[in-house]
Amino acid sequence: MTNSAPDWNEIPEAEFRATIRECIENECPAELRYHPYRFPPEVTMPWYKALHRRNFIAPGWPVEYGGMGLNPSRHLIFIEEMEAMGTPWLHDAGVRNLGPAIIAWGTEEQKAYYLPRMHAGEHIWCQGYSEPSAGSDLASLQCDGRLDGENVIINGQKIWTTSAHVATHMFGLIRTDRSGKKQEGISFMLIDMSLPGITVRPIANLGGHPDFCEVFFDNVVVPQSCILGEVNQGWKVARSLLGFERIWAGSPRRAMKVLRQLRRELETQGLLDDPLWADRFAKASFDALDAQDMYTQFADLVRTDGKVGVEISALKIWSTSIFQNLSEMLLEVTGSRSTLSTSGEDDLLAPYYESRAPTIFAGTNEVHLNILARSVLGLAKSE
Amino acid sequence: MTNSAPDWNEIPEAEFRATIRECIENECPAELRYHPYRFPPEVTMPWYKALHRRNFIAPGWPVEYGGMGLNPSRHLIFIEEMEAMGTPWLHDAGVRNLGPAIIAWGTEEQKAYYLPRMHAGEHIWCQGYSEPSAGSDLASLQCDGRLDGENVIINGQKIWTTSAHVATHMFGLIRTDRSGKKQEGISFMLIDMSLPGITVRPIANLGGHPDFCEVFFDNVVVPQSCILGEVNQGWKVARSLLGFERIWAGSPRRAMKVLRQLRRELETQGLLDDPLWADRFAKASFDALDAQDMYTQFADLVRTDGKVGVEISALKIWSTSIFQNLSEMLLEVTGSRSTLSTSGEDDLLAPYYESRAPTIFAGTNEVHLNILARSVLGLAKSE
Amino acid sequence: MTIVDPQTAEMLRETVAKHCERHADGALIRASRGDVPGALAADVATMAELGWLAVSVPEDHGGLGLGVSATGIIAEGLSGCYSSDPLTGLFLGARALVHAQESDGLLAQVVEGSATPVLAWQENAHDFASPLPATEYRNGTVSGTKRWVASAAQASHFVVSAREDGRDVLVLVDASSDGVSLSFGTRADGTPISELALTSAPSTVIARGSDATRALRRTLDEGTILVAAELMGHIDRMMKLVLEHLNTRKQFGKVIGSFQALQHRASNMFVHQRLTRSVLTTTLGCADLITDPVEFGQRAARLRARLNDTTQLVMRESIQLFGAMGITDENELSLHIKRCLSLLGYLGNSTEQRRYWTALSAQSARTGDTN
Amino acid sequence: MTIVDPQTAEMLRETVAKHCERHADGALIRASRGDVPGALAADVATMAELGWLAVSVPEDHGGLGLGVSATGIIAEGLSGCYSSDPLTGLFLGARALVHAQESDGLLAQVVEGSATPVLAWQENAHDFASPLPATEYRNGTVSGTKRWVASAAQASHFVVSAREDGRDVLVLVDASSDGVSLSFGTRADGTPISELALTSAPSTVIARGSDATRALRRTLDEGTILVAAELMGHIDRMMKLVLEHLNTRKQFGKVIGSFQALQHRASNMFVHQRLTRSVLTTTLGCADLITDPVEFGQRAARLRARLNDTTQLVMRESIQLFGAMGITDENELSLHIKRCLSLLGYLGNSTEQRRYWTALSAQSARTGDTN
Repeated sequence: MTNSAPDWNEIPEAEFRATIRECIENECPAELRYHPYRFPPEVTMPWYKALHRRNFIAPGWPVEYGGMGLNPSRHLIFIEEMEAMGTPWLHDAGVRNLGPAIIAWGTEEQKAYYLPRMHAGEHIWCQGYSEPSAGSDLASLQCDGRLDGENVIINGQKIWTTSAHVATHMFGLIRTDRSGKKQEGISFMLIDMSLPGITVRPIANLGGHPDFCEVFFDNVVVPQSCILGEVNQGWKVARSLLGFERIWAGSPRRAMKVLRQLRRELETQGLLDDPLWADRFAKASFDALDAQDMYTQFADLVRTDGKVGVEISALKIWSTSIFQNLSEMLLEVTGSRSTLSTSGEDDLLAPYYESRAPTIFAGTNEVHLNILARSVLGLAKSE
Repeated sequence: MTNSAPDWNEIPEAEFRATIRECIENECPAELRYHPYRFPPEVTMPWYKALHRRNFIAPGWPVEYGGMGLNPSRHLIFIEEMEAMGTPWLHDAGVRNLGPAIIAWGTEEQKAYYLPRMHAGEHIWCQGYSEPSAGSDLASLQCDGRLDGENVIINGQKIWTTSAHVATHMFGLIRTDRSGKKQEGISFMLIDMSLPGITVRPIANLGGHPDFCEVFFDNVVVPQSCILGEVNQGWKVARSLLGFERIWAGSPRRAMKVLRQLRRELETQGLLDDPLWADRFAKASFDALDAQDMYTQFADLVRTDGKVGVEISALKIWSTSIFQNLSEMLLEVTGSRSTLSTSGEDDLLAPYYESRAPTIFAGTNEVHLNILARSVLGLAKSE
Repeated sequence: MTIVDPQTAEMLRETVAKHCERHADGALIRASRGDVPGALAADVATMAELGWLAVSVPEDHGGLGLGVSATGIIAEGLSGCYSSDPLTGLFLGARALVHAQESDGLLAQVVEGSATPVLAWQENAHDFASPLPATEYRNGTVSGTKRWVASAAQASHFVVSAREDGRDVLVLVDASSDGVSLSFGTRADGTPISELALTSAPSTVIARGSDATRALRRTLDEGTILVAAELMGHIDRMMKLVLEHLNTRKQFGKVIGSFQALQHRASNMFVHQRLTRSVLTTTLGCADLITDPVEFGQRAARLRARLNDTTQLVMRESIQLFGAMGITDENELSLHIKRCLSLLGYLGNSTEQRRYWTALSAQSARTGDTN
Repeated sequence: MTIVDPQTAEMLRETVAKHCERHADGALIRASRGDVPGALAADVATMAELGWLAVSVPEDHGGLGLGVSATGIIAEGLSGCYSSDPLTGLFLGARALVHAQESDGLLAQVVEGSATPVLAWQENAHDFASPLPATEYRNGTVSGTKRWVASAAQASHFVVSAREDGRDVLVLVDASSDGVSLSFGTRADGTPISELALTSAPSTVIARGSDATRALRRTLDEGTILVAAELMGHIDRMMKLVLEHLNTRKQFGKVIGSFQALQHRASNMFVHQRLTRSVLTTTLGCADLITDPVEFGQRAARLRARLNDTTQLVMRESIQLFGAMGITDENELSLHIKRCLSLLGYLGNSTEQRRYWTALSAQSARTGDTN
């Protein structure tokens, strides 16, 4: 890691943007760009490695850990430039999601071991939360971890584990104590997927891609040093991480991507001046641009206060909903072409398929509506 | 009442329509037509009387009671012609709503006394169901009727009683027994509003008109012969009447009226060919015309089976919702003109105000959604 | 043309339901994606045997003399096989011949399944409201490219819309002729859809000028009604799956269908489903009797727009209410979703239907009547 | 121009809140409907005294040199009086002078409240996106009819948009001049709005050609932001009333706010409220610093469209969740509803804002940049 980087928050915006663009142009091959789905990690690894070399892989991390230390508005610009040039969706749950949690909760040993390896793309992480009977009601998870000397013996199952079939590691919630309330007795564990007793079954998603998996644990032995935070206190770690995840889950970047695709369509069809489509496009643009205003505000709050308030559910609900609306509008404007399965940049169905998951994952939008009603609006519990 | 009328269901449609139009042209003065709000009864009484004379006042009643005996499609045409020519909204809850209930449940004496008088406009009826603590939860009504020999002594209050300030009679639900379940012990009573102890306070609605009232009962003595159906069995009578009311409440006639106003606006502004407004207008038209298809089907079912299934809640929800949507679209298409309070046919705010009540009255749309979930979709009770 | 009587309707409904019970095969559909001809609800021989190809052929050609009212019942029912293919493709071909009053014996073969004409009319993605082919007919041959040709793999003939000296014509092309070449794309549901390249292909004119224009328009309007009928079937089936899910899936210790917020969502879906059913029933109950092209086109457009809109709503809400299960390819819901995605933009999406309806309104305003 | 600093902003907010606590008077508003000048949040003297008229006047004219960012705070707060009148009317007049760089001392009088110029720009119901006045200026007099002139009853002068030899001009007319006549209509909230008839009224040109065009455009865009800010206040207050109602009204033996279906409705309203608040905060936080007219116009248009759409949603849902109480004129909610109805179509409704935004996009595409 080089230490000679400029202060990315201080250099002029134009220069900052130019730096990112230069990096993409030189390091991200054209065949990786503007692809609607996620490539397998080996395909995108050269690009990942390049970001790693330049210390661009973890823009939100502090500089001392190889991050760029970007403030939220710069972070947004970073994402904006990446999206505008169609850089591929990476397997970066580690740097994006787990990294900040390790920085906050990890022991020095954990930091020293995990952070550089996820930074380098040597470890690919997946998140193991959901179980067949613990979806919206996550706290009722059952996947069993028996404390046994230095180790934890894991038995049970996870499901909807994104990218488990290509991950080297999983950060997961494991029930290590059944004596207390259901939020208690859960540990946040860092699990090597190559351990004996782990079986992964990919599940095809609507787009026909193996995006998420079932993961089965059969007497998997994990050392207790792989618990992040304290044993049985995993819920706390997971909740703190939810903050970051919810900012990410509420980002309008995916809606913005469809908006650009929509605009290209209208331009190609000569409909930008058609009063009907101009009105619909303006409305769609407002929906996405307004989401950006909201996103920036929440991101600013996170930076200022260091925490995300419950109001952020509103951002997640809005951004994921408009992603769906825009994907449906794209089908409408393309008429009979919308019925065809194609691939690459012209894939009109991909946004439709891709936009179905975000309203369900990271807490269904219905769960977030409950949260708002209870915690923000102060309405009485519904039972 | 004349008995020489043709069979209105059999004569050719064109002739039927012409007959109605002729009646309107000759009997309904221009100054009464295309008025957005309800006139006081004395203003519309000459027109009411004319309909009475021609036996056109109760189109849905059997011929033997002075009705036209119209089948649903003819009944729709009847309403369509009336609406198209802007005939005023009458105080006709009696003939429209109570009449069929008296025909179904009344004693010969009740039929002989009430039917001709409401037919002639001599009695003007209002419906007294809601109370301050019994809105959506109607069965919990408290207005007290103590059985006392031949009489019932009424004490308590009704609210949201449409037209109580101009009505001569109220058909109301009165609690005459408190020993059983809350749906039991209610009697359906026909109450003369001129009785001592009745006080009426009009409540101004959003449009500034005294459309509904509070009605207070202070030791009002009503003979038991004014109970329709059996004592304590009023819920059954009210439910049977709900069928008629729900067909009426689900009629798209009000949405159609706004659709026509919208069309006039677009025509005047030269926007019928504008791609944006043409698309919106087509969508609005589909919403209303589709509602007519649904309405006709339900009306047919009523005629065939003699009863309304619970599915009819769908019609009520749809027709009242699109009435609101159309009223909002009318504001949008009229730009700055929409901000002005005017009167008569050009009143742009009237549809907005008028469309707020139907989603609340005759069972809030939320109550109807509950009914559908429970009784049509078979979902489990929510507590 | 007459409207199907209740007894025949019921018989059709039962036959189709039985067929679906026996032949619905999600695994086969998944395995056949991208193949030609791909999974079918029934092959041509079976459809002929069941009498489904005879339904919309006039009696003097050996058919049943019914129309879209009866075929709509079959299309709706075949949603139980997750697709009605190749019913709609064959219907369009046969109806084009009927409306063009073609009479040299081909329709009799349609009834038997020995001739399978298919309509090739579309060239651009947004042709539905006002098709104006670039395909040219001259001196017995036709040249041009047609796209979104459904069931082309089954076609014995193509009924092709073209222009001759600036006027519409409908011509008949033998599928095995020189100058006829097919290529296949894949739809959202994995079934093929074709591009038909015609290079001086030998052809016979079956309708000219306003006769051709009228015949094509009526055929397309009927086709869009048929698609609407199939969509209704998918809506009902998606609703059924969702309600089953709501009544069985538990979270927070109770079935999720007991949560009032989800109940209202389901009820709202039902409101649209019920509305849509009314419009379909009304339309199928009168369509074949309507002779005025404006009235027919407007009814069809309004019906189809409603079906499309409700389908979109039910797809979106079904997936959401299913939760993570809803976004896998492994459940039954996904088969309906993908079929619907293949149909929504076929023969006119909602926006196109509204544009078409508006154009007809303007046309009718010019000639006097409205609505 | 500078952006209001947090301290000043807070001070303004508090002053306005205190003012509303003392002066909000629903009964007076109901009693004054149809009157001229009708109920006001504060009269001109009070507004001047509180410094509200000085806020947006440049410092070299004795003002505070702030702009729409600070005035927006006042407008939003005055929703606590159910209306901000005559703030917006006076703001528009003053800002037109500012942007026209009028400098003969009138702005100094604005600060004191001794001059109250009001903008008269609109002639037709849909002028917002591209106003093109029919009003004519020639040789020192102006003739034409202006409509939807807010706060005309308070006007000492009118800033009038007109055409001179086919070019835009802004002219100043003394309200007491010959040839100036006012008539009053009533808005949904019962307050007056005026038609201004000018018949060869003596007038002074304050800006010509592109200067006039630019000054008017900037003023209108600022005005629409101010309306947006007031709407935000009404949204928050309607939400507050609804939540109070949900937490107190009982049906079926429990507070209706405990019904999950209603909770989701309320939460959905909150999603829109929160989104809208973000857009407003972002806009007020940068508006006065934006010099590019395309960027400014697009920001203003997007903000206003969001405010209008959310207001419509919150009005509709508030009334519904209030039940029968929601459709009476007797509760506090109705005062906000009626004020919103008076504002939604003033200075551009959503459709007009989107059209304006689109036109700016096209303009910006022509000159190079997008968004």
